[in-house]
Formats: sequence, C-alpha cells, structure tokens
Amino acid sequence: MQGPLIDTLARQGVSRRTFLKYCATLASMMALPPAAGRAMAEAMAAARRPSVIWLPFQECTGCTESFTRSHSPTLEGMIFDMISLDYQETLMAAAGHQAEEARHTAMRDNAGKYLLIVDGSIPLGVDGAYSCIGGRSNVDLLQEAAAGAAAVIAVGTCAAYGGIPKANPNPTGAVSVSDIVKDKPIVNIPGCPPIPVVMTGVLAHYLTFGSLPELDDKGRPKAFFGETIHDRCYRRPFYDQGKFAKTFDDEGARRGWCLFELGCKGPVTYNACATVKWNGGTSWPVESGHGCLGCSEPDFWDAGGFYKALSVPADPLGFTAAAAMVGAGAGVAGGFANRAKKSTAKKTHEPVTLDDLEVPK
Amino acid sequence: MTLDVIPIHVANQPPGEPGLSGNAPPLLREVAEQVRRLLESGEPSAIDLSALPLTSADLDWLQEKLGAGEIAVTLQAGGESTLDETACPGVWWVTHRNEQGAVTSQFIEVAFVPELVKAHPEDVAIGLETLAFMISDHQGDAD
Amino acid sequence: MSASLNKVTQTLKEVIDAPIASYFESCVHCGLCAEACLFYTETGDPKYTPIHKVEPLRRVYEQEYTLLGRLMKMVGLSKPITDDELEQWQELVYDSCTMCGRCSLVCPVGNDIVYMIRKFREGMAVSGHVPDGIRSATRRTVEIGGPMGLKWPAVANVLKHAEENTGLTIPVDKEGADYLVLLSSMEIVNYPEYIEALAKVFHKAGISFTLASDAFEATNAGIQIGASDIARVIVSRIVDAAERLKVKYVLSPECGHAYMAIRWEGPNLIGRPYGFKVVHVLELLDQLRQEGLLKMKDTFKDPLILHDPCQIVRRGGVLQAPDALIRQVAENYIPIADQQKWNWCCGGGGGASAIHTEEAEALRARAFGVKKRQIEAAGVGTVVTFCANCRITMEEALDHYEMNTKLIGLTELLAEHLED
Amino acid sequence: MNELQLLTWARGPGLDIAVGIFVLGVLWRLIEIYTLGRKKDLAAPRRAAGASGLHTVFRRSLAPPGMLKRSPVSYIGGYTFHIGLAIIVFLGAPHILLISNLTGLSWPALPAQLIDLVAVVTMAAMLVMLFDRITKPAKRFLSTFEDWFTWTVTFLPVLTGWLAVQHLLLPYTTMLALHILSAEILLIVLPFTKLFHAFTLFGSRWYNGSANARKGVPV
Repeated sequence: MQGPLIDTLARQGVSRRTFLKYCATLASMMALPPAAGRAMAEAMAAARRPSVIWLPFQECTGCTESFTRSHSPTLEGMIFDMISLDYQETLMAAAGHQAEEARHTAMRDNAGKYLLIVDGSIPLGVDGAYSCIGGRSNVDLLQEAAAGAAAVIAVGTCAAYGGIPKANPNPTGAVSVSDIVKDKPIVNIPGCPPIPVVMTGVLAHYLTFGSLPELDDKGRPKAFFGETIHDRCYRRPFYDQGKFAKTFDDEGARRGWCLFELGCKGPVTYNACATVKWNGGTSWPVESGHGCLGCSEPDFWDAGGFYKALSVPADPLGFTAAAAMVGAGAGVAGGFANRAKKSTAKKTHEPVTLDDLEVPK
Repeated sequence: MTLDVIPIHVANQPPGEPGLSGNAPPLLREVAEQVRRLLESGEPSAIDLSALPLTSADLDWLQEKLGAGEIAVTLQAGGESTLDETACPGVWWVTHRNEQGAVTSQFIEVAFVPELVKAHPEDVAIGLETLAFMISDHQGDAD
Repeated sequence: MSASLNKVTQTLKEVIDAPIASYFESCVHCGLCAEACLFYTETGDPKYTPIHKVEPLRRVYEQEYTLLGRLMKMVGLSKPITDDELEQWQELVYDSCTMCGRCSLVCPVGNDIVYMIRKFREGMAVSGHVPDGIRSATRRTVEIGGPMGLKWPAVANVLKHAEENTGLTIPVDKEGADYLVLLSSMEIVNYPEYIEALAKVFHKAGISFTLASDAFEATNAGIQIGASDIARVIVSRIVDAAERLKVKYVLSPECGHAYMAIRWEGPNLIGRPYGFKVVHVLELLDQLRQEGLLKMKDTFKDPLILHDPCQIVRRGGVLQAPDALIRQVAENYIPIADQQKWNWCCGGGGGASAIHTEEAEALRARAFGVKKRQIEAAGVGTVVTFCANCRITMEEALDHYEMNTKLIGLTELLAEHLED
Repeated sequence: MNELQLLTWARGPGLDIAVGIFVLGVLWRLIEIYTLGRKKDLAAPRRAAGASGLHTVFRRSLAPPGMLKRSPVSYIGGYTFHIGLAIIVFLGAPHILLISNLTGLSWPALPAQLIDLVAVVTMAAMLVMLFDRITKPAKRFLSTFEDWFTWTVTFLPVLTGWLAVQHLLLPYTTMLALHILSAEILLIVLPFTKLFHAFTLFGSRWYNGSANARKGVPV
C-alpha cells in the first residue's frame, strides 16, 4: 500500500473528480483560496502516504469512533486513505506481540518521518501506573514514540488538554501531550470528540505543503478554531435581540431562540461545529436544541456546569452568609467602640470658657 | 414518522428574512475583473462563496443577476455537483453537494471550461487502456 | 499632641454623629457645592469649595470613628491634624463661610454642609482658632451683655426716646405679658426705628408685651463662634427671663442668627424644650396681616427688591411671611430670581461681619458682587431686608462700591405706612 | 492558568470572594456609620408641605434651580453615566441572569445592540466627567487619588464588557474573564471608597431633609 494516494483511492472506487471535489471543499473549509484546492489535489494525488502511529492512552475511543463512523467515502473518511496507518490498536488486526512488533518496525523504518497521533490523556500519578500497554506506562510509550516523530497530532480534548481524566479531582494525575512532549511540533485537535474533517485538513495541509497549518495560542489550527461557536451560530440574532429559551421545553426553545441562559458555552468555545456540523452536515448540538458544552476548550468539564449560563456564578456562593455575619459583627463592634469613645469624650468634657477661645500659646 | 411530526421547529432564520447585506454587488466587479484576466492571459480563477459573509438573499440576488446560460453540467461523484454556465459565458456557478444532498461548498468559477469538467490525462490514458481491452476482447470474440 | 489639639479632637469626637459620618461617606468630590457658595463664585478660588472647609473634621472622623481609619492611625499611615493646619483653616471656616447653608441645598448626595461647619467650629473655638472680631464680640456678650458692649442704661435711654417719639409706653420686666421682645444691639444702636415700629404695631393690635432688663439682647455670638457651652450661657438669660416673666411668646427681632440661636438651637443648648414659643417678628406681623390687624394707610412707591436673610428664611423656615408682607406695603416690589430659600447671602453672616481684618473685609466686598448684580439687574434704588446684620454688611458694601442704594428694614417700612 | 480557567475562577471563587467582601463591607460600614447616632432635636418643629426626609431623598435627584446652567457638564454627564450604568447593569440580559441567579428576581432584558449603544454613551459621559474633573478648578482641587482610582474602577467593567461583546483587543473568553474580574474589583472597593455613596446618599439626603423639615424648609 505504498503507491501514490490517487491509486489507493481509485482502488476504492473514488474517482479523481470526487477527490478534486473534496479538495475544493476542504480548501474552502480551511479558508484557503480556491486555487489551493487544486494545488492540494495535485500534490496529494501524487503524494506518498506518510506512516502514522496512533497511540491511545486514557481515552474512551470516542475520537476513533468519530473518524471511523462515516460509511461512505466522505471527507472525514478520507483520513484513512491519506495515511499509512501502521499502528492503531482499535483498528488493526494484529494484537499483542504482533502489534508491538508493527509499531517498532514503523518507528524504525520511518524514524524522524512518521506522524504520531495521540488520543487520550497521559496519567502521571503512581509513576504512570494508571494506564499501561504491554506493561509499559503511557508516558513511557509517548516519550519513546515522540522521539522519532516528525510531528505529533493530539486528537481530542484529552490528548490536547487533559480532558475529562484531568477534571477535578484528577485522580490519575492526567496531563496533555504538550505537557510531556516539548521538542516536537504539536497540533491540537480538541473536541469531545473532535470534528473529523479538521484532522483531514491538517493531514492535507501536511501532505500538500509539507508543514503544519497555522496554529492559535492553544496549538489549534486557526482555520477551524479561529472563531467562537457563538459568532458563527445561526441562533446568534436571537442573542442580540435578547430572546432566550428559559427551559428546554418552553416557547423560546420551540422557536429556536438562543440557548445562552440554558448554559450554552458557545461564546467562549472556539470550534467549527456551527459551520461544518456533524454527521455529514446533518446537524450540530445547538441546532438539535442543546447548548454547546465547550468540549474543545481546556478544562471544559470544570467550567461551572453545563447548564449554568456564563454570567452566573460557577459555584454556589459560599461566603456570603458568613461574610454578612462578619460584616455585621465588625459593624456592631465598631459601633460599640465608637459609642464608647464618644461617651468618654462627653464624660470628660470640660465646659468651654472664654479663655479657651484665646489663641493657644 | 417524519421529522415534521416532532413539535420542535428550528427556525434557521430569524423571523423576517434578513435582507441583502450589501456584500453581493461588489462581487460582480470582482467577477468582471476575473473575466478580463481570463480573456487577456487565459488564467482561470474562482471565488469561494462560502468563505464570504453572504446571506442567502445575497446568493439569490447574485444568482439571479448572473442568470442562466446554455450549459448545465451535472457531476455524480460523492454526491451531486452542478456546474452551470451563467448568462455571462465563461462564468460558472459551481455547487458541490455531499451524499446527503447538503451543499458543502459553492464557487463562482471563471474559466472557458470548469477544471472539474475536463478529463485528466492520466484518466484518459486509463480510458485508452480500457478501449484497447475492449478492442482486443472484440477481436477475440470475432475470431 | 498639644493640649489645644487634644481639646480639638475631644470636642470633635463629641460632636461627630451619624449625619456627619453619612455626609462624609457620601461626598463624591463633584464640586457642585462650590457653585452654590458666593465665596467661590465671586473669587473663583477653589479653596472656598464648601466641603473642603471641613476637611480637618473629615480626617478626625475617619481616624476616630472608622475601623479602617483607626487601623491606619495605629500603623501611622494617617495624617493627624495639626495646629498649623487649623490656623490655616480658620480663614476658610470663619472669614469665608457665612453659614448661609446654600451649599446644603444643592449637594446632590444630600450633604448638609453647613451643619458640618457648625460642628467643626466647636473644635476650632475650643482651640482658639477663631478670628479676633468674633472672639471679642463673644467676650463682650458674656461679660457685658451684648456683642457691642451695650448695657441696660443705654438701652433704657433708647427706649425712653422711642416712648417720646411714639407717645406709647414700652413696658419693661412686666410679668404676664404675651410677648417678651428681644432686640439686637445693632438695632438698638443703629436702627432704633425698629423699636418704635414694634411699639406701634403692638399698640395697634392690642397685644401686651414687655422687655426684660436682664435679657434684652437676642444675639448669640456663642453660636457664631461655635462654642455651645458659651452659647448656652447666653441663651439661658433669655430662657430664664421668659420663664420668670411668664410670657407666652418670645419675639425674635430682625436679626438672622439671633433667630437661629433662640428658635432652633436654644432648646438643644439647654437640653429641654421651652415652656414658651419663639416667634419671629415677621411671623407675628404676617399673622396680624391675616387677621386684618395690619392695615396700611398708603404704600411705598419706589421700586425695590427684597433681600432674604439666610438664617431667618433658608435656615430658619420663615419662608412665606416676608413676601406677603412686602406685597402689603410696596407698590413696586420686584421679585428676583434667587429668592426665598434660594437667596444669596449678603456676605456677612455667621459672624463674618465681626471680622475686621483687611483680608476679611476685602473678601466680603468681593462676595457682595452677587448681591450687587442682583440690585443692578433689578434696577432698583431700594433694598428691603429684615436682618440688622445683613443690613450693616450691605451698607458697608454699598459704601465700598459707592452705590446709591437705600436699605430699609421690613418692620420699619411696614410701621411707616401703618394706618394711624 | 488558561483563560477558561481564569473565567471559571472569576465566576466561581472570585465572585464568591467579591460578593462576600461586598456584603461584609456594606453591612460593616452601614452599621459603623449609622450607629453613631444623633441627638434628638428639642426645638418645637414647624411643619411645611413637601418638607421631609423622604421628599429630599427624591428631590435631590433633580438639579436645583439654576444649577443646571451653572454646571451643565456635571449634571448632564452625571445623569447620563448614572442612568447608563443602571441600564447596563439592570437591563442587560447576562446581568439580569446573574441577578436572577443570586436573588431569584427576573425581568425582561433590552436588546444587546441597545445595551451596546448605552455602554458607548456611558463611557463617553464618563470620559467627559473625567475631563471635567481635570479641567474644572473646584473639582480638580478636591480630587485625590481615590477619585481617579474609583473612576477607573467604575470605567473598567463598562469598557471590558463592551470590548468583550465587540470582540476587540483580546479573545472573548479572556475579555469576559477580565470583565467579571473588574466588576468584582468594583464590588470589593465599593464599600470602602466614595463609591459607597451609592448606599449612604439615601441616609444623607434623609438626614438633611428631615433636619430642615423640622424647620419647615423643603430642601
């Protein structure tokens, strides 16, 4: 399976025109000029598929599901046509020693050239014992694989930012890929799960231009994570008009009003769901009537509750009653002290005489 | 049971169609510029409509202005695509759909023939091989 | 801390109360009180901004009565008041504040700044940071009986003249009279016509009245200087006399701060309500007018304006009577824009007129600018007022500006035109 | 700490601390101030129509005769920014939601664009007031560090809120966090600075009004 991509595709019944069409759409999604779609198609058709090692750590396989759930040759599904996936536990037929062998072979044969895809966070607690494969800890495996990788792609919020395993109280001491790998380029594709086409875009960019796409300060491709869900949301006009659904079954919810008050995290979530949508462009959470959870943001799990609006307290206020007591106490104490001081001043009052009015000596 | 039975109706547009944003008319100038370039140097170009802040009213307006030409190409490749010539020859309205029929991208392409319509030499070569097979098969049959 | 400073803080600690605390906490430094103060509007000098005049009081409040202030004081972060500072503030608290109370009417957060000045003066007084003029007036009032050093024989002499001029008897120390009539030294010396006018009115209305030989003086330099203990001594003379003579009413004369002292401060100074009522002469006259007992034989023809004395009107509450009375007697009465509770001070209230330093007099002359413009804008040659202190302050100012304006007391004007 | 953590901190512990200090401070200061008490006025009162503490509480909200002309900037600017702040705080949708979350009270919001406009007008008015404080002699003379400080502390929540909504300067999440933090700073300093006039002005007006009402003067 080492020929040009276009041949692989052709064997699967994907015509050149279909491929061109995908590339045009992909370029459009990545906010590249239309001509880039063409260049991408040319470059990729002839490209040799890079070797990819996919390491799963503390994860739920949701990310893999997200990429593999497309039944027909869609944009999302193309990921697997674009690469030579040499190690992926969930997908590969081999198991045990054979699988380990495959990984070692790929790492040796493509040293310095392979792409490392990681999903899941890495537990550091108890020397990484919370998650091991073949008796080796995740952190150990990651460091070994990263050493020979050309670049690392952290797929899903767990790999990118620690995700749910890192949520309070983070029992396993989970961290993200970028907390461990410091000397390789890392692309974060967060989301729980991430949007598959983002991965396609990153790979297409890598194959076409030989480099990683432009990233934001959180290591995410700007093309997909450049704007918030809120800014691209079709319900945005309702926010601006002050029309909000107050419950999931009220008139506002039925009329498709803004879900801000129901806890939508769209305003602080950078992702492309509102434009790319899910399930082949069928729908996306907000369109289905549920607010955004903010799953592509670091620590989204601990951001104050999915059903709490952004402007309300993240935690119930705990100090207020105590503060009121202390304040009242301080006030009353001060008041007593003041009154005592005043009455002392009054008691020690000496009648003012004419002599007091004279200039002090 | 169909979707309309579900009593939740999602309004994709706020009540009262958002009108024209005013972003469409300048595109006509852009198209004209590209057509001029095509005539002068033969260089084709395209405008990615989904990358521009256009309302659906804007798109309708634009499509209506450009009108319909003589050629309408339909491409069946991973969903339907339409490549329609507008009333201005050399200006094509290209719409790509996925297998579910949803629009995935939309372009105005300025070219004598849209790139996607042209057959790729490698594919033509493969076609030639197929033809050669057919001929030899036929000869074999005739023998 | 010097002994005098100690006295200041002790005194201020006594007088600072919830309103003062609330006022200081409310101030947002908007500076609007400056726009209501004639010393600022006429000079443009921001140090005359009313709330600034009580800045040392604010610091004492903060350092003594707020938890944060006390903490700051403990760790030495706060600036204690000093004698030098009070020395410097003397001009702001006495020379350039007539306690007219106009600022208290405009403050958007509702601060009663004149109330704060009054309290602050208590502290200034006990430490001797007071102008010589007011100090000696106070001394004279306590030691001799009146701010001008007037003694009863001289008063008796004036009364005798009045009896001769009017042909009416003026009773003295008569027990059981309805009214105990008080006078101000200034009236006795400068405007004895007032006494004659009053005698005529009482006679006409058939009301019994008396003077008290030991309490003829209504003025109270004690409240001007800000020493309540001294003010109490002075006001007690009147209270004692009124109770001894068993009068129903005490009649406050045409003097602003006298009315403030006897009507509003008196009961609080002696610590109990009076057994008699205090009535301002204009209130009595207006009542007689309403009863039809104040008939005019003719009217005053020259165009005139009315100057409302602050302590009687804005701060005293005699709001309606002056206007009604002046309309009774004057044919060409011209109401002016800032009138009644919105009046502008003559510039000499609150004891200021007793300060005779060069600077104070120059400042008073400047402050009179607002009054001068009022007179000129109305284009009148006559100003009627009902406070002897306003009258003398304005006379000095008119002299200073060489203006040819006539000043008349309202009671006197009414008496002149009273039906025989 | 990333910006979402900052925001979550601001919405969580930060808000808790700020509201706590605010409540503590307000109660403490109010009790401290008003337990100082005052002497009963022993002078026989005079009654007059329209003269009472309550009357003054309301009447002082209007410019006294002639004052608007004397100091138009103070009044027009002052009204504009106070009313503007009130509209933003009490009629902006996210703010109502916060109030409703804390108190259970809720009411309809104004459209976001209108709140936007009000925010701009409010900021303009505040800048004019700042300019006025710098240029007007009496105001300049009275001004201390506290005046510049409280101006800043009041201005920042409006500015950051507006910048956040307009997506200017910093990413929305960061700006929103800064907005909430700046509002928390405002809450914390309010009881301990001149901003406390928001509470004491009612007491002050009432004291002034009732003291003068005894004399029969509606002030």
